[in-house]
Amino acid sequence: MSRRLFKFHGGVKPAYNKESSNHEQIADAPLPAEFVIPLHQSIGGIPRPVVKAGEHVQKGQLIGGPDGSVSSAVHASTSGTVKAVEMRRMPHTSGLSALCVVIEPDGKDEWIGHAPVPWRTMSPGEVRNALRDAGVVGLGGAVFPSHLKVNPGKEGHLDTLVINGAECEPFITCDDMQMRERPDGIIKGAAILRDLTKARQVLIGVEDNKPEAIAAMRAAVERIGAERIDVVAVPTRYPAGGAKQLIRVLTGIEVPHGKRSTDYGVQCFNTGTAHAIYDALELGRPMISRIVTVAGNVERPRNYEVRFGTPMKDVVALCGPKPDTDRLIMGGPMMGFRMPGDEVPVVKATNCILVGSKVLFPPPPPEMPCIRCGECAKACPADLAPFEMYWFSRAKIFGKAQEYHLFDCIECGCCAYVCPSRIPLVDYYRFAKSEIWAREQEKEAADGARERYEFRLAREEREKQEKAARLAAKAAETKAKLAAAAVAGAEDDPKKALIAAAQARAEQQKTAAETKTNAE
Amino acid sequence: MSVYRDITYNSLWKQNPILGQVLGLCPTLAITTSFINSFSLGLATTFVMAMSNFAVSALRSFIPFEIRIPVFILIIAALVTVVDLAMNAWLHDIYLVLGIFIPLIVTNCIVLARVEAYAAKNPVLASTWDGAMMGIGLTLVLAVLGIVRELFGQGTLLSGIEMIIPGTEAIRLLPEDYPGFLVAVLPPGAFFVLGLLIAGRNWLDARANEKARQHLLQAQAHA
Amino acid sequence: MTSYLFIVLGAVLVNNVVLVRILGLCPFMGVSKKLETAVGMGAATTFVLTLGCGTSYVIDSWLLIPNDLEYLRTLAFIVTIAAIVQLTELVIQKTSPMLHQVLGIYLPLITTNCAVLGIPLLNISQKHNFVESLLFGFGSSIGFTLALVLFAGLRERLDGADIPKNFRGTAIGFITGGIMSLAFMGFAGLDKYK
Amino acid sequence: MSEDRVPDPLAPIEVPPPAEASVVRISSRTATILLLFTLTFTALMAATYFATKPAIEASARAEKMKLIGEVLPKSGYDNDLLADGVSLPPMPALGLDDVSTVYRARKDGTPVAMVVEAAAPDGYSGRIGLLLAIGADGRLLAMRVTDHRETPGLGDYIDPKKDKNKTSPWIGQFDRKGFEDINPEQWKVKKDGGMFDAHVGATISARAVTNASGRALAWAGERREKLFALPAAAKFEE
Amino acid sequence: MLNNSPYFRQPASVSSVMLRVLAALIPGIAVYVWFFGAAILIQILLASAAALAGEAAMLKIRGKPVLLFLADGSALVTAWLIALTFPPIGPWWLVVLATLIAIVVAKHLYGGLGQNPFNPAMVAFCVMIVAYPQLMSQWPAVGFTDFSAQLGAIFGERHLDAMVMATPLDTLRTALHTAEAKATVAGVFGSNAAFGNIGGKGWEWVAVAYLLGGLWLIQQRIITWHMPAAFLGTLALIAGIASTAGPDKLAGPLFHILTGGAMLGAFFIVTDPVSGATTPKGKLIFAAGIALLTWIIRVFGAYPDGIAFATLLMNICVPLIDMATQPPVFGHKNDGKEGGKP
Amino acid sequence: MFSALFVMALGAVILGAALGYAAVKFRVEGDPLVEKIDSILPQTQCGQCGFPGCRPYAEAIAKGEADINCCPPGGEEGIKKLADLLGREFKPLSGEHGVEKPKSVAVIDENVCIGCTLCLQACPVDAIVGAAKQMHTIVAAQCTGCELCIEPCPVDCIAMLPIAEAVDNWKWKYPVFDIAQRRAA
Ligand SMILES: Cc1cc2nc3c(=O)[nH]c(=O)nc-3n(C[C@H](O)[C@H](O)[C@H](O)COP(=O)(O)O)c2cc1C
Ligand SMILES: Cc1cc2nc3c(=O)[nH]c(=O)nc-3n(C[C@H](O)[C@H](O)[C@H](O)COP(=O)(O)O)c2cc1C
Ligand SMILES: Cc1cc2nc3c(=O)[nH]c(=O)nc-3n(C[C@H](O)[C@H](O)[C@H](O)COP(=O)(O)O)c2cc1C
Ligand SMILES: Cc1cc2nc3c(=O)[nH]c(=O)nc-3n(C[C@H](O)[C@H](O)[C@H](O)CO)c2cc1C
Ligand code: SF4
Ligand code: SF4
Ligand code: SF4
Ligand code: SF4
Ligand code: FES
Repeated sequence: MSRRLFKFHGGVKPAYNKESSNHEQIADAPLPAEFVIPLHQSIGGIPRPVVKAGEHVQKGQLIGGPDGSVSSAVHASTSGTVKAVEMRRMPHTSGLSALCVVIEPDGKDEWIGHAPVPWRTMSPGEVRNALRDAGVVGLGGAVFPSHLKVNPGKEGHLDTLVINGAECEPFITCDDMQMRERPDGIIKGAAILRDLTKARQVLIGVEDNKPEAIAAMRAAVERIGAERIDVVAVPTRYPAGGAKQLIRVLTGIEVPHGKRSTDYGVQCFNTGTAHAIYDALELGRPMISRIVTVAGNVERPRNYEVRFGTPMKDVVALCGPKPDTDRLIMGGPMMGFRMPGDEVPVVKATNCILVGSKVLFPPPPPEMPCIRCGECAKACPADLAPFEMYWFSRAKIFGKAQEYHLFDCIECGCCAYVCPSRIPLVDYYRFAKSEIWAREQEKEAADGARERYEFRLAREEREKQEKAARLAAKAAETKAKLAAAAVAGAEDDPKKALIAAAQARAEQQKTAAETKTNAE
Repeated sequence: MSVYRDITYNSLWKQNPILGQVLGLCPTLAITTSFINSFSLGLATTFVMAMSNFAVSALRSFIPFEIRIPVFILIIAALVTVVDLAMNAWLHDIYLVLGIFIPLIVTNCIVLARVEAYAAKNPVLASTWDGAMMGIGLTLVLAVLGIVRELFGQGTLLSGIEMIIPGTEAIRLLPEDYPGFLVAVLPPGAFFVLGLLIAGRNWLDARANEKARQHLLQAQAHA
Repeated sequence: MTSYLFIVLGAVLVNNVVLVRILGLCPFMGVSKKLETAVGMGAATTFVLTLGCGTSYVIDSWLLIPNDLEYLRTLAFIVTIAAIVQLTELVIQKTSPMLHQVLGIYLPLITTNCAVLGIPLLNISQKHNFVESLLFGFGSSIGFTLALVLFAGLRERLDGADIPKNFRGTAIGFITGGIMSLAFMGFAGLDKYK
Repeated sequence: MSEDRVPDPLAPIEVPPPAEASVVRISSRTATILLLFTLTFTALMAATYFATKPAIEASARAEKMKLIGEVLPKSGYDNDLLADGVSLPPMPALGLDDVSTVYRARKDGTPVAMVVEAAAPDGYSGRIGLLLAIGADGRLLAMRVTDHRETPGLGDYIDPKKDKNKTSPWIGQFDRKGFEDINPEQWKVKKDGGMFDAHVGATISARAVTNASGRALAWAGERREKLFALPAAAKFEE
Repeated sequence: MLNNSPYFRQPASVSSVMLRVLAALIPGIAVYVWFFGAAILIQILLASAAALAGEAAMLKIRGKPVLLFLADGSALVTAWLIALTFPPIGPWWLVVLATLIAIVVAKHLYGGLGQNPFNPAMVAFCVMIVAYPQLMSQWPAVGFTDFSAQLGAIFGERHLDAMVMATPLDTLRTALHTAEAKATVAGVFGSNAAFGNIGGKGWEWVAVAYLLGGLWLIQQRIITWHMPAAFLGTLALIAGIASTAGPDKLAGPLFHILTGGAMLGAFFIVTDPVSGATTPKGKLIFAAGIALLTWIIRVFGAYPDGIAFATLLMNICVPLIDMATQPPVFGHKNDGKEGGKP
Repeated sequence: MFSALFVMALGAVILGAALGYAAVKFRVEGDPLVEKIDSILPQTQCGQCGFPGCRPYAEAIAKGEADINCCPPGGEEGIKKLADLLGREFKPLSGEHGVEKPKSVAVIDENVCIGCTLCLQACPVDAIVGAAKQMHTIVAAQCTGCELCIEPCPVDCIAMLPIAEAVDNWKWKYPVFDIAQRRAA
């Protein structure tokens, strides 16, 4: 039982605040008046809408077809009528809009026909397509299309498959409750993943502050008789749930930034994702809902099974938001994103709706200059030098910031959490990263423009030369003609011949000049 | 005529060798411990600059491109040697104080820079004027540095004047018991004062720019 | 042997060319904006200065002194150094294009570094023999490189600082140079043990 | 350098390709032009040199005489001091590790004083160079510091130019002192039990100068006769 | 405008850090007053007033929120350290001028708190010892605690002969390295009133009090052990080796760490987070470098205590030290070959 | 005097020959600096710098004939990079050449366009497609926003539209806390 665990550098121990929402069972959120289902809910290509306004759809019907392999399908969350396919505000800090399918439920909630997928007999490619079409994406937060991760790696088999049940962010208990109440689905999903990735072992990492979940999961493993699946309690320290950190804790392997974890023989899925994969393959159900924790400034914090597209305010209303509520946060207090309003829909990335207030999350005291105290470096789980990245990001010297491995930063927020100068460090990193990306794009565009410009110059040059050649040929022709005429005419009128000769000379000079100017 | 005005403005302010181009720093920092030192080296450099610009400009059509740098250096070095010998002969005390920095006028980048950037392309009179004005621009900064450092360091002005005009004496500007701020006359002081001078110039420039912008805005508002 | 060590250490630390002797300041201020270029400039200067000290010693004691031509020193030295710079460039270009890429752009700048003339002249005034001249030249150029590289490191960091507008760039560079020079004064007195 | 002009005698003779030929031509052209410039400007320098030579020599003499004049007034002697020197080998007793010259002043042919260089190796910041005028009677007539690196504003009062007390500078207390007045045991700073003052907080410099002057005086006193007797330009040997 | 994640933070602030540094200095100051009188308190007041005034003026000129930054307390730390490293009976303008140089030149010209590459207090110390070597080396004799005389020295006519005394470091160097060099370490110790049991009389106890304050800072996690340990360890090691090799001429390790500014430096000066190295390895190199240079300057150099110069010299090296000692980032340990497989 | 002339003459001959030789033998071809400068310029090809395109401007900078602050599309950012590359001091964008504008693309009002192909000929980067007498469109992804097509259009159907912010190209803003908050604390 006592497995050797490893440590990751840094990390913090914020107040967990999980007790409030993990007492009551997961409840189903009721149907809202309308669903606003964004098409772009995962990393990668934006799904194309395949329904039109006025069309009737059934629950689980495809409404957004995946665009290429790095993309994932989107389905109707209930049966009803498509009211519109239009731009709606996204659950995104920017508050910008994107294309959404708006569905008015008919209240019948009728499933479209679905059947288990015979994944055992299918080729890996077909399984991947099935997962993509079922819209299965990572529920741990990154919403990366899962079908791309179901991959045994270069060697044809994985060493360790990690199932991430750490749930290290304060307030969030959706994985905890799912593990307590629905462990069988998770274990079965893990077993499917084990077989698909040909993993030698499956380790389910759960932070040791969730003893009930651990017990339930272990019991489920026993009950199902799953082989090579082990539930491991890991020490509670934020961000133990970061994929890299959890892999490190469980296996000792550190997957560097920019490398695929399968190259190191490991892969990591969230517990919810494992469950969704079970649903998709064994039950044939596409992903249309997830468990969402509603916590923070509400009277009755609780977990709900929420269909995607449900406006957040409807979910929050179930829990009795307190009057001084001033914002909704999607995700936890360490990494969550502030929502532009409360009408934005729950999406696949919504593991938690954290209801905030000035009292609960007071505005940060004024930012002071960094005193290079090094606290942030001590706390950084990616072993970075946050203050150096900050120093150069703030001064917009992005090259230097990148030299300090800006892109290895997982934006966990530990550095900002400990900083005595209360610098919003992560904001600086986000700013720097998006500037660098924009710049790379600009650079690419500039390179393309240069190429096309040079191509155009070359083409113009060629055309000029061709024209010059044509003109020269024409001139030669005229000259010959005139000469012939002159010779012919000279016999009867020498004066005429002279004029003709002069004309020919002038013509010749003109064309020559033209040729020259054109060539220049 | 405006060519000469431009040269003058450029040399003394806009492209001032030290404040604008940040060249010719070594003598600027090393010998400006007193006004007299600064001023003498400034004049020596001015002489070399004017003469070398004159010589190069006059001879520019005979100098092949590929050996222009050696020829320039040759001309400058010859002129510097002339100055060196002359000061040794007739201003021996100052010669001893300025020491190695007289021969080093040769490598003072500003001399070569002016020769190459201006004298090699322009007529004799303008080139000579440019050399002289650049030299004076340099001398002015040297002099200011010398005055400030001498004043803070020793509380005097014109110390060492007896080397040039025997029998005269330095003027004491600060009271006798002023505890000289020694750092001012040591190398760090040179750096500090020059840094402050450059910042001061930046400030003046920024103010002028701001004024010009205000004018422009007002003009635009009127239009 | 130890006296040789003292010459080198003295030239590097106690009488650092840039910070104490105040020579070679234009490249010190001009080529110190990036660490990379500072290292390149330092390497190029080290090569030329060491070689220049050796050659100018030979020229001085074999050509000039025997013929009573000390007054030609300035000219002879600077011309020699210019030649060394040119030839170095030539040789490097031919033998190692790699090195040429690194040092190439700095070589022409060296002729107007007054340290390359100043150090040979100091060699003469301090009556160094041939080996001492070489070591003094080497030590001085290491001192130059050290100062330049450290300064460049500081400036790269200062690029990110919230420096008052009028002080940005050259002005704060001089203030920093001044504090560096002040710090090097701490070595004062160490050379009395020579 | 121009390899093509110095052919390797063992190499087979080749007809150079045309490009090489132009190299030779251009090389010789540039060489000629550079030569002309060099000759012109060297001539300029040489001319200046010869024109200024007498003045430079005169000012070097004047400088030396000025220094000597500070310790030995011109009125005290009538010979050509600089011509009446004896060269000394490196003399550790005087703190000198290089050759030096002792000049002798005479009035009407009789020796009146000699001017001796000395050095104190143990100043606060190293060597302090001294110039002493020692009378024919063995007294120290006057002393000056010729070069030093004592802390400005603290130890540099040993140089009367830097001494804040202009009316009676510190170094003046040595004027006309001899071992008759102060016995060698007491030729020290007061802090060490001697007779000479030193500025509080900067005894080291004073101590170094005092001790060095004592040693120099003792050395010169013992060899007085011999030093005056040697012919001009002779070499002194112990 | 509302902030982005993280939405809650550990309760820590710059001012609490700085205030605790000041608190840690108090035991040292108390012992200082016990042995050398209350003059030091006057100097601390002078320095603090100058620092606050200078800081406020510069903040105003630079258009920064004045009260917010004044409250951070860093200027007070600088001021106190200047006062504690300067002779307590120096004229009033000495410490005021020094503090202004520290705050205006060394701190605000570089952009203020957190941006200065050099330790402001040490810049001030170096400028002043170079500018006024005499004033900077007039240290009071032990037991001379007459407050009115001290006040006189600070504000009025300076009749110092009775109260000043060369400090142990100076006495030792003067006796051993500049004169005829007959004296020995033991001889000097025995004969001179400035010496106590190990270091300077009185000073050794001040040093012990600084040590206690410093240990408290480590316990408070404001400084890490790296720098004090590396500094004191290296200083003791070099002094130990040297004094074993030449016991007559070179003082031992205990003397070196208990004299001059060593203990104050180890815990309060070398540890300045802003101007010092930041990586764990870099901290060790930085502090050890200061120790080495301090010893060299103390024993062979022209200035009495080398800590200030050594600190500045190592400050110069900080960017390069930091660059060279960046710890490997996640996944790039073990040369990155195995992706950090243990 | 003669020894002086002789010694220096010797040096001159050797040096002159060597330099002449080197000058011919080792002439530097091509200028890598131009490439580096060109790669920093935004390739808008708008000519606002006073040169016919980015490359000519790059060449002028390399030769020292043009200042580094003449390219409005490159903006402060570009000037900073040039200053870094060339080791010069940063200076703000020179007003004579225009001001930094938000990046835009040209859009043709397809109802008005008469298909005259004049804009097509003006576009330096071939971002306009269409044939004679047919409606033209602009490939937004390829348009550099140089505005060169606006002038030639006889019916004024081309307009510049700033590139709209969308969720994918949205950038995190520079973190600034408002003064009120600072003052409050
Ligand atoms: C700082 C940080 C903390 C995270 N915490 C968790 C967590 O507690 N639980 C979790 O499942 N995923 C967490 N993630 C996401 C994981 O890194 C990873 O994306 C996920 O486990 C992969 O599984 P998925 O693709 O199935 O979502 C965290 C990520 C970061 C960067
Ligand atoms: C920076 C500094 C420079 C000093 N320079 C000198 C000096 O040049 N000459 C000198 O005699 N003492 C100098 N001292 C003082 C000596 O250290 C020592 O205190 C003094 O010589 C002892 O003299 P006292 O016995 O009269 O107090 C200096 C001290 C310091 C701090
Ligand atoms: C950082 C630093 C801290 C210092 N702290 C003390 C101290 O606590 N006690 C003390 O006597 N001197 C202290 N000094 C001053 C030196 O120790 C003092 O100058 C030295 O003991 C020599 O004295 P002198 O100037 O009389 O030669 C400190 C110096 C520095 C640079
Ligand atoms: C542990 C610690 C040590 C400090 N040491 C110094 C110091 O030696 N000198 C100083 O001027 N400020 C010191 N400060 C204060 C502050 O960091 C310093 O003024 C900054 O350099 C100002 O930017 C210290 C602060 C702390 C927390
Ligand atoms: S914790 Fe904050 S103040 Fe400390 S080093 Fe990091 S960013 Fe700077
Ligand atoms: S947000 Fe980035 S820099 Fe900060 S602690 Fe997390 S990984 Fe490190
Ligand atoms: S202004 Fe800039 S973008 Fe426009 S052509 Fe010139 S360099 Fe290119
Ligand atoms: S379409 Fe118009 S604005 Fe766009 S690149 Fe072409 S010419 Fe320039
Ligand atoms: S003047 Fe010395 S390097 Fe320019």
